[in-house]
Order: sequence, then C-alpha cells, then structure tokens
Amino acid sequence: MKTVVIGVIGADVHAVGNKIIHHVLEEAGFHVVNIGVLSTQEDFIHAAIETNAEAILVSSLYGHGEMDCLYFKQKCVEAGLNHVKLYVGGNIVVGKQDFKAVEARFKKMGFDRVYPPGANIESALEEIKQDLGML
Amino acid sequence: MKTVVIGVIGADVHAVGNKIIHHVLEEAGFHVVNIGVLSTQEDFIHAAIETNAEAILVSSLYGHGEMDCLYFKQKCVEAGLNHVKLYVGGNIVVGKQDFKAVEARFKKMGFDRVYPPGANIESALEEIKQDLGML
Amino acid sequence: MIENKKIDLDVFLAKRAKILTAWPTGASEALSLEHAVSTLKAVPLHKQFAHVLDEAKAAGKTLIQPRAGVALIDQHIELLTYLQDVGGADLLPSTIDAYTRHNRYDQAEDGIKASKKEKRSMLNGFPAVNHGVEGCKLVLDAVNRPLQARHGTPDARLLSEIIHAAGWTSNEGGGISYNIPYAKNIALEDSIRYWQYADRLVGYYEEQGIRLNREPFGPLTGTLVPPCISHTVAIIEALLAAEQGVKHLTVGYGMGGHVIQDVAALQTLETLTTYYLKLFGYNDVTVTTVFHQWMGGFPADESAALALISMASMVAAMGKATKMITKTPHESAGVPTKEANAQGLIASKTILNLMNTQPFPSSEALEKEKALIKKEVDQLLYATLHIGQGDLAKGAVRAFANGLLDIPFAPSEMNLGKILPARDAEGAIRIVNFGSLALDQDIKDHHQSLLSKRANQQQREINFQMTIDDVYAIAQTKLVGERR
Amino acid sequence: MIENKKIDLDVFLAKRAKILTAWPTGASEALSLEHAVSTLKAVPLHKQFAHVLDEAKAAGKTLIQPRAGVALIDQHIELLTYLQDVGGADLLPSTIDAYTRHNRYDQAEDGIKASKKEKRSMLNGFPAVNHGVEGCKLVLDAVNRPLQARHGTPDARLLSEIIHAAGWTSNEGGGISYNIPYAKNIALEDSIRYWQYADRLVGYYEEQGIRLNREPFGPLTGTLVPPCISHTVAIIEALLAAEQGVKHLTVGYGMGGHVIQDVAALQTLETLTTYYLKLFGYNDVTVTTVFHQWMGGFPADESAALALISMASMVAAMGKATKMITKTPHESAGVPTKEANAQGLIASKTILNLMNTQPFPSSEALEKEKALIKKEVDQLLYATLHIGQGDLAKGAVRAFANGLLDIPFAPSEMNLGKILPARDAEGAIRIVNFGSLALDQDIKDHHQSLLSKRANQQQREINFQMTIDDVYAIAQTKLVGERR
Ligand code: B12
Ligand code: B12
Repeated sequence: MKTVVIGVIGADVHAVGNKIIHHVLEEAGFHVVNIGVLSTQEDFIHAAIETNAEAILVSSLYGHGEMDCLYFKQKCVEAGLNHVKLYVGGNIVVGKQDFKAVEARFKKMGFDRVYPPGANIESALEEIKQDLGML
Repeated sequence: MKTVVIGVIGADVHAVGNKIIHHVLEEAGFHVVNIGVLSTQEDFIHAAIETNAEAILVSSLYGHGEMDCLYFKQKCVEAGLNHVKLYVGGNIVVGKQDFKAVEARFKKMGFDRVYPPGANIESALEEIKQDLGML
Repeated sequence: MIENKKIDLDVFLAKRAKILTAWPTGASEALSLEHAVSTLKAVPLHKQFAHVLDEAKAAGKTLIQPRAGVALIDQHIELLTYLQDVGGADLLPSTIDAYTRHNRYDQAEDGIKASKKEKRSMLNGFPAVNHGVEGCKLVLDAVNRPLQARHGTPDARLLSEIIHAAGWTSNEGGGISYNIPYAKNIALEDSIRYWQYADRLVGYYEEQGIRLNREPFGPLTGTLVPPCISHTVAIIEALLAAEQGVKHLTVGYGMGGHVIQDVAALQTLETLTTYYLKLFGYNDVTVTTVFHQWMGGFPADESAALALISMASMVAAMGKATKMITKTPHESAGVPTKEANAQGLIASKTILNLMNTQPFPSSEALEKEKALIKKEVDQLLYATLHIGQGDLAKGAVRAFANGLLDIPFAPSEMNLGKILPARDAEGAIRIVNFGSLALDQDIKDHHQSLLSKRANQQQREINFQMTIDDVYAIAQTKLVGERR
Repeated sequence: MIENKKIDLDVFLAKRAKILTAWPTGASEALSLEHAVSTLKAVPLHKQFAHVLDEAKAAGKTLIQPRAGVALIDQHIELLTYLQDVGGADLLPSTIDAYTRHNRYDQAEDGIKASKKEKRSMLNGFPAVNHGVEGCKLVLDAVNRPLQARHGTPDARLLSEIIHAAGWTSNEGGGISYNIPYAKNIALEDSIRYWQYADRLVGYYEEQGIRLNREPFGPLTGTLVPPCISHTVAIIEALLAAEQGVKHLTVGYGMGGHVIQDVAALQTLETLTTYYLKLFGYNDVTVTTVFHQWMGGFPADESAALALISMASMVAAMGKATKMITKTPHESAGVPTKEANAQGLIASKTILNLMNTQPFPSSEALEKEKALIKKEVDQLLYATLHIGQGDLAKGAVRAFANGLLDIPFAPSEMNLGKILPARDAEGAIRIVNFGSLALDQDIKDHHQSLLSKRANQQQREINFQMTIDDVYAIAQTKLVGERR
C-alpha cells in the first residue's frame, strides 16, 4: 500500500476538502496519513518521515498558499525527502488568477503537480496513481 | 405650441414606448402628432408637412433602424423639411454595440440627435426643448 | 364571416396551392405533401417537439428554450449549436426576422445581402421563407434538439408550410396573439383565418400520423398584461387549433413579477385550458405550459438582468411549467451575442436544477388568486362565446371590436385600447380602467380596492402616470413603480 | 470552571490591561476607555449598526452586506467605497485576514510587506490589529455605512478592543461559532471565556449609553449543517452575550438550499431566540436575523454563481431576514475583485427590491418544518442546560465534549465529529448519523424515513458517499447529489 501524507497548510482551517480527500484516497487503496488543518511545513515533513510516505498532498484553500509554501521543497530535501512527490491544490492563491501563471509559480517552488480551484481529488487520482507507479 | 411628429419606423410594432412618448410630450406642452407603429419614411414626412412640425422623433426598437432610416434626411430635405430637427432613439441597431460608433453612423445619416437604449423620453426632454427654443 | 369550423381538405389543398406561390421558395419540390410527410416522419424522436415535451411533463421537469435568430444560415447554425452545447438548451428556436413577420420577403432579402456585406446580422431574426425548406433543413440536421419557429406573423401560412416541410416540429403563434401585439391594421378576421390554415396544416400532418406541437403566444404585449386576459386569448387559440385537428398544445403566460400571482396563473392556465378543451369535446389534446421570463423592459446592468432571469426561473419551477423561454443579460440593449444568450440559459438551468425536487406548497393566498383568475377567465370566455352566438371565431372578432376583450399597450387598431393596468401594493397586476372588458362589478371593485390601497400607501392618484411608473419599474429593479 | 456570569467591572478592567499588551497597537492612546467612548459617541447615526438594523426591521426591509478585506488601508478603503457606491451595500464589513484570526500578528505583518512588494493583497483579509485603531478609524471615516468586523477568531479580545475603539459598531463571532469551525485544538472553555470578554466590552459600552451590535456566526462550517444545530449554537451564544450586557443581537443562519426548510429556519431563528432570551430574563435585547447566501462550494460558472446568489436572495426576502450576507461570482475561485463583489450585491439587491412588497404565505409544509426545527432545538438546548446543571457555559463545553452537540465537517478536535448529514429526496438537510446528538427517537426515525425515501429513489445506500455527493452537488448546480 502506498502511503501519502495529506493536510491543510498554514493558518488554514478548511477541513471539508481534507476529510473528503482522506476518504477518497483510502477508498482508492492508499494508506492515508492525515495531519488535518492548521499544519506547518514541519508537520508535513515529520509525518512523511515517520510513515515513509511517497507523496505529500498539500491543501491550501484560504489564500495564503504562496507564503505558507515558501521554501517547503528545500526543507523536504534537507530532511531527506527529495524523492517524495509534492502536490498542491485547492484555492492556492488570493483571488481569481490565470492558472498558467500560478502553476508556474508553484512549480518553481518545487511542487511536482499544481491543481486549480475546482479540481477535486477524484479528478487527480489518475495522475497520483501514475506518478506512484500504481497503474 | 410646438408640434412634433412621433412614430415607430419600418416593420417595427413596438408600441409601449410610443404611447409613453406621446403622453410625456403632451404633458410637457408639445402638440404631438403620433403616426404609431409600422410607419414608413413617407408617413413621417407627410405628417410633418401637414402639421407644420418642427421636429420628427423616430423610434426604432426592433433592430432594423439602419436599413429603415437610410436616406431619410435626403427625403426630408427634398420635401422641404430641411429645418425640421430629426431625432432617433430606442434600440436603433441589432445587438449591443458601442454607442459612440452607432451615434456617428446615424449622425452621418443626418439625424441631429441620436439616443442609446435605455435613454427614456423624460431624459431627452431638456435637449428637445432647448433645440426648439422653448427654454 | 369567419367560422370556427375545420377546413375541408380540398379547400385546404386549394388554398395551399395559392399560398405556395407567394415567394419563389414556395415552389420547392420539398413542399409537396408527400415529400414533407416523409421528411417529418424521418425526424428522430429526440428532435420531435411533442415527444420531448411529453417526457418533460411526465418527469415534472421544466425545459429551457432561448430565443435566437440571425440572417445567414451558417451563423444561425453556429449560434444554435452554441446554445445547445454551451448554454444547455433543451429545445431550440429559430426566431424569425421582423420583415418576414410582415411578409416583406424582399426586404428580408435586402437584409441577407446587407448582412453578408457588413459581416454582422442586419436582421433581428432568421429569414426562414427566404432560406426555404432546404435552408431550414440544414439547420435541423445541424442541431440535436427539437426545432420551433418563433415569430410574430399575422399571416404565417407560407412560413408554416416551409418550416414544417423542413422537419421543424413546432410552430408558435395564433390569430389573436400574432395580430393584436404584432400588427397595426390587419383585420382580426383575416389573421384568425390565416391561423386556422396554419393549424389545419398541423391537423393534416396529424392525420398522416405526425404529431406536431402548436404554441399560442402567451405574453401578448408583455407589458402588465392581466393573467385573465392572456389566459382567455390562450384558451381561445387552443380551441381554434383543436378544431383544426391540432393534438398537442403549449399554452403560455408571461411573467408578471408577483410570485403568487404568477404561480396561480401557471397552475390555472393548465387546468382551465384542459377544462375548456374537454368542454368543447376535444378530449385527446395534450396540454403543456410555457412560462416566458419577464417580457417587459429589462434592467441594463447585466447582473441585475441575470437576477431577474433567475427569479423568473424560480417561479417557473414553483409553477411546474413544462417549458420556460429564457432572456439574456443583453435584453435591454439588443439581440444578444451567443455568449450572453448562453449566460441566460446557464443561470436558468441552475435554478431549475436546484428547485426541481422542491414542491411548491399551496396556501390561502395562492388559492385566492387562482379562484379570482378562474372567475375572470370564465366571464371573459362566456362573453366571447355569447357575442359569437356560440362560435368562438366570430366571438373573438366581435369581442375585440367591442372591447369585451382588450389588450394593454397593443399597437393594433383592432384593439379598443381602453384598458389600463397597474400594480397593487404587493406588486400584483390589476386593472385600473376596465374600458368595456366583460367583467362584473364584484371583480372591478376588488381590483379597485387593491389599487386604492397602493395609491394611499404612495399618496398618489390612480392614473396613467402610475401605469407609466410601473412600466419603467422593473428596468429600474423595482416591482411597484414609484412616483418620478 | 467557566460560568455564565457577567464579568465584574474590575476583573474586566484588569484583564483589559493585559490584553492590550499583546501587540504594539494595543498601546495606542485611542484605546483608553474615555477616548474609545468619545469616539463611539461621535459615530453618526447612519454609521451605527444597531440603529440601521432597527430601521430595516421596522420597515420589513432586508439589508445587504458583502464580505471584503485586503491587506493595505488605501486599497481596503477603495474596495469598501466601491461596494458602497457601485455595489449598493447597505452595511459594510471588514473581513479580517486568517493570520490575525489566529493571533499571528507577525505573519500578518509579513503579509502587509509582501502585499506592498507584490502590489496585490497577499492577505485574504484586513489585518485590523496590525493597522491599529488609527488605521481602522481611517476606514470608518472614509465610508458612509456602518462598519462591522467579520472574522473567525477564537481569541478576538484585542481585535474587538481595537475595532470598537475605532468606531466600528458591530462585531461578529462567538465562543463556539468562532472555535469549532475555525480552530483545531483550542479548548471550548477558553474560546467561550474569550468571547465573554468581547461581549462584556460591548456590555461596558452599553453602560456608557453606546449601543453596539453583536452577531454570532450562524453558518458554522457552511456545509450541510442541520438548522437545529446552527440555531442551538446561535441561541446559546445570544444568551451568553446577553448575560454580559449585550442589548442588540443579530443571529444568523446559512442557506441550506431547500426553500421551505430555509424559510422555516429563518422564521424559527427569530422566534426561538426571542423566546429563550425572555425565558432567561433578558427582556430588553433586540433580536435581528442574518441570512448567509450559500456557504458551501460554489459553481465555477459566473452565471450559475449569480443564479445561486439570486435564489438565496429570494429566500432571504421570503424569510424576511433583517440582513443578508452576499456572495460573488468569483466564490469558487478566490477572494473576489471589487467588480465581482459588486455584481453579487447588485444581483442581490435587484431580487430584494422585486420581492420586498410580496408576502410569503404560510403553508402546511412550512408549519411542519418549523415545528420540527422548534422541537429539535428545544431538545438540544434542554440537554445542554441539563448537562451544565443550569449553567449554559458549562453546558456548552460538556455538550460538545459528549457529542450532545456535534457540528458536521468541523476541523476542531473539541467536536465529536460523529454527525453525518445528507439531503432527503426534496433536498432538505437531514441527519444520517446522529452520533450522540441529544435528539429523541421520534426525530431520528423521521430523519431516517425521509432519507430512505431518497435512497430508494436513487437506488443507493445511505452512507458517507451520499454525503460527499451532496457536498459536491451545488457546485455542479444540483441540489440532491447524484451517485458519481
Ligand atoms: C416589450 C417588448 C416586446 C413586445 C412589444 C409589445 C408591443 N407591441 O409594443 C413583444 C413581446 C410583442 C415584442 C416583440 C418583438 N421584439 Co421586442 N422587446 C420588448 C422589450 C422587452 C421592452 C420594450 C418596451 O416596451 N420597453 C418599455 C418602453 C417604455 O421603453 P422603450 O420601448 O425602450 O421606449 C423608451 C426609450 O427607448 C425611449 N425612446 C424610444 N424611442 C425614442 C425616440 C427618441 C427620439 C427618443 C429621444 C427616445 C426614444 O423613450 C421610450 C419611452 O421612455 C425590449 C427589450 C427591453 N427594452 O428590455 C424588446 C426588444 C425591443 N424587442 C426586440 C425584438 C427583436 C422584437 C421582435 C422584432 C422580434 C423579431 N425578431 O421579430 C418582435 C417585434 C416584431 C416586429 N415586427 O417588430 C429587440 C430588438 C433587438 C435590437 N434592436 O437589437 C429587443 C431590444 C429585445 C432584445 N434584446 O432582443 N417585443
Ligand atoms: C466552506 C467554506 C468555508 C467554511 C469552512 C468550514 C471548514 N472549517 O471546513 C467557513 C465558512 C468556516 C470558511 C471560512 C473561511 N474561508 Co472559506 N470557503 C468555503 C467555500 C465556500 C467551500 C470550501 C469547501 O468546503 N468546498 C468543498 C470541498 C469538498 O472542496 P475543496 O475545499 O475545494 O477541496 C477539494 C478541491 O479543492 C481539491 N483539493 C483540495 N486540496 C487539494 C490538494 C491536492 C493536492 C489536490 C490534488 C486536490 C485538492 O479536492 C478537494 C476535495 O474534492 C470556499 C469557496 C468555494 N469553494 O466555493 C471558501 C474559500 C475557500 N474560503 C476562503 C476564505 C478566505 C476563508 C477564510 C480564510 C476567510 C478569511 N479571510 O479569514 C475563512 C477561514 C479562516 C481560516 N483561518 O482559514 C476563500 C479563499 C480565497 C482565496 N484562496 O483566494 C474561498 C475560496 C472563498 C472566496 N472566494 O473568497 N470557509
């Protein structure tokens, strides 16, 4: 079973999506480590290390995604998690912005895949399974 | 009392605005000659001649204003009505177009004043009175 | 003098030969009845208006249909396909241009030429007669929804022949509803006769096993029309159509703005039409209803317009209309772009989806309003029948001539034009001046008392200025007009 | 252990001194009580929340208020002025950023700096604490409407001091409604105590003759929250506030989507809150209501979003809410531009204007739903009081600890989280899994029977997937979720 860490980063309390991602990923055969809302970068990293996760799915809904995700990739690398796939989705910037530009910004920050508002977890399942060699 | 001819030009049956223009102009002290809907350019001209009108208010709501008003000024001039002020208003072209361009088109066709959709008769009263020296 | 009698086949066929000579496209081979019958029989089920309406009625769903029409076939197909795929339209129109509506096919031809030259539609609709059966068939084959001719044509005989022969399975209009609001000096007797022909054509196809839908035009002038008046016209046209053999009808009503009055109108429209059809022995006619989103002046602001469109959709859902004709955020400006038209459809379908499972409970206020409409309609229909000595066609002609029936703001000189409507304190449409309208004193007093309550509240007279304020109100996002 | 007792003045003043030291702006001279009282007394009538709400309630009008907040003062003023002048907002917010909501004023400062650098708001709200009394006063002076702090702050003591001292005459929030949906591991006892302080501050100003409005947060998680649960929390917070001396309350409810359930909820919210306030001896508290337009996931299409906003406005008008919080066509994407925010306001005001004169008649279905909500709320409140041995503060803490009260989808670990909601066949919100919710078997069976009717109709199990489908439904412009 592939292990993935999920959670909502920063001072963000949006829990609905997190609970659904938890359920959907479990149903899809993942071992889900859910660190919940209001999680720090360190929370994600510790959870990934402890559970030997292959991927970290960061949710950011409340708008401060750019500030909260800054240097996250570097910290992952420093913690020996270079091989861990990094995903980010939800409403990751403040306001309706051109997604191409937002995606580039977060890819530059080291995220492997970046999802726009409205892209629910079910629509991302294929890609995640592909990346983790489950297909 | 100043006499004005009002009517709805072409194969246009929109009567609501026409009836209100009739009432509002009468209340404002005009002698109103109302030739109603489905009026031809000739209907307007004959009415203006017969009643010695000082202005012709053409309504076009249904969209074919450009085709129906073509050469109207020339015909007025030929009929000796050069001094008669020509107004056009309603929804005088097909669809939502930039009003500046539409106004220019109808001014080029010889209309003295051109009104956009939504400019009801009450808001035009001042200008009409001014043009006819009633203020 | 006109009679409400089914046209004999031979008389019909003789008239037909003459009608098809009015414009060159009338000579097309595709207009032979054999050819037309085979075309119509080949129309797939999902493009048959009556069938799709029946499914919706059975499922308690409200379908959406836009207005749309441009001069040239390719752009018209592009427009309808966009409204189908992006807008989600369940039924498709072709709104016919105003020149064609007045049988001015030459001016329609000018419009086609001008549109090619200017690279924009210079016509406010689709010139179906000029494009002929072949052109109309191209449109039907290019779309995936039933297609209907929507127009305002006192004499639509040639137009009806052409669109049906092209497989369009519904035709809107009627002898009264496409004369009084749509013409100036066409005798009511003539337009009723023209529409008896259009209905007889549908009756003919019915006899060949082809079920076509006919839709009298509900909203009339769309401007403060009291429900009892539009219902009476709708029922008269339904009966006239049934006599000619029409078996599938959609009767319509234009949004008034007062939710309870509108839901009451929608519910009574169906029950009264069905009742009168049965009363006159037409027991095998399917009745469906159409709710037209607000048909008066629209607010210029596009968000306000979308709000009004959404409110209309709430009412259609509550009143369980079989079909709803949508408006667009461009309504106050002009013929909409396909994008604006699709916006109106999307907003409408959103509401219908969210409301579809929700029943609209009865209430005292609703039943009271329904009872009033029923009483008013019964009196107007009785007077019409009475003055026609039992013949509805004669009755209609004479009722309008004497103002027993009278439509507010109508351009036609066949209409007495004495009636003056205005809104009561809640915003329901009432009658200020009855003229010679065939309604009893009780009803007149009821309207009067409701109107004076409003007049007192606004400390104003009940007069034409009150009506004018109400005509302007909704475009200023108000329901009850305020003194200027 | 916490008690529902009015904080003694000296205890309050002692706490106040400490609270004001939490961030440098707490040291401002404008925060001396004398200065704050004089500022508040100088607030003109048309900028006093309580007064403007009282006028609306008396006139039976529903006011509109958007959410809005950006990092920097100038842009924030430009935004609010636009919403006032173009949007037509009757009341203005300042939506506070999320860092400030978690008392992370340092990170809010980073957000302010980043916003200056990037020339766009990097914060999802207005950092009122960082801008201090002077900054907040600039905002009040620049606008022409009453100003309210809207946020989601478990410990809003410093924030409340600052905004009131700046003349903002309303503060949103509560010890439960700003903890359970807005935090992870903050003890309910702490957040209730923090909000007793914020209410006591309002009580203090009340004693100086200044009437401030307090608004518990109605919608909680905004995701399929059964009305009985949000009403119970609203009533508890109303009672806790009244005990601290608050005299003017706005209790709220988030749109559910089923029109009759929502109108029933709005009507019972006012009657039940007033009833319980009187029951506990608080006879001089004004109760007004706020309806939040749909608080769950929005459709991405802007026309669909405006339709949902319009539907919500229809419900607020029918339920005669005193105030309505609007949404925008950008809701599913992110914090709206001022233009999109104004679109939401214009659509909302259009509906409210068109509906304002129209009464919403009672019906059997409405009375049935109201009776159910009343019965459920009575049971939940009784259980809360009972477990608190007559003390509501204790009762609330213990009720949540034992799941007698349970809020769906809540992030807080203080919430049992066993409750599972789903929609019945008509789309009304029911409870699938009651967990330990303090409701009797009759009520449980009633919910169960309604839910199984839906399950049969959709031939599916009643399970978490049904709830997930309902969570997604409205964003897909459906009310009752369909199996994926
Ligand atoms: C009510 C209405 C109808 C009613 C008309 C009833 C009747 N017989 O009067 C019905 C439903 C029958 C109808 C039919 C049609 N309609 Co119509 N109708 C409208 C609607 C909704 C309101 C018009 C109205 O009565 N407004 C209220 C009155 C008080 O205002 P008004 O008419 O605008 O007039 C005021 C001002 O314009 C101004 N004004 C008018 N003329 C002048 C002139 C001067 C000099 C000045 C200073 C001011 C001025 O003062 C008037 C009084 O304040 C408008 C859209 C809208 N406005 O929201 C469409 C609209 C006018 N109709 C339209 C069309 C196309 C038609 C049809 C032609 C359809 C067709 N394709 O054939 C048919 C008519 C057929 C025909 N042969 O003409 C289009 C025109 C499109 C365009 N120009 O691009 C409109 C704009 C709708 C749209 N957005 O597509 N219609
Ligand atoms: C419900 C809701 C709330 C509830 C939250 C209840 C709770 N505790 O969970 C309440 C009312 C409490 C709330 C509060 C706030 N909210 Co809110 N909220 C929403 C709303 C309406 C729906 C969110 C939701 O639950 N959707 C349903 C779930 C199933 O979908 P989801 O959350 O989007 O998650 C799915 C997808 O995004 C995706 N996904 C999510 N993460 C990831 C990650 C990966 C890797 C992948 C592949 C996919 C993926 O899969 C999920 C499941 O399908 C949205 C707007 C909208 N979407 O319409 C705003 C929204 C998210 N909220 C917003 C804001 C700003 C706030 C506040 C921060 C306000 C403030 N200024 O402080 C506060 C929260 C305070 C805080 N400290 O965080 C903004 C964010 C703005 C921005 N990004 O530009 C939004 C977008 C509204 C808006 N347009 O302004 N909110």
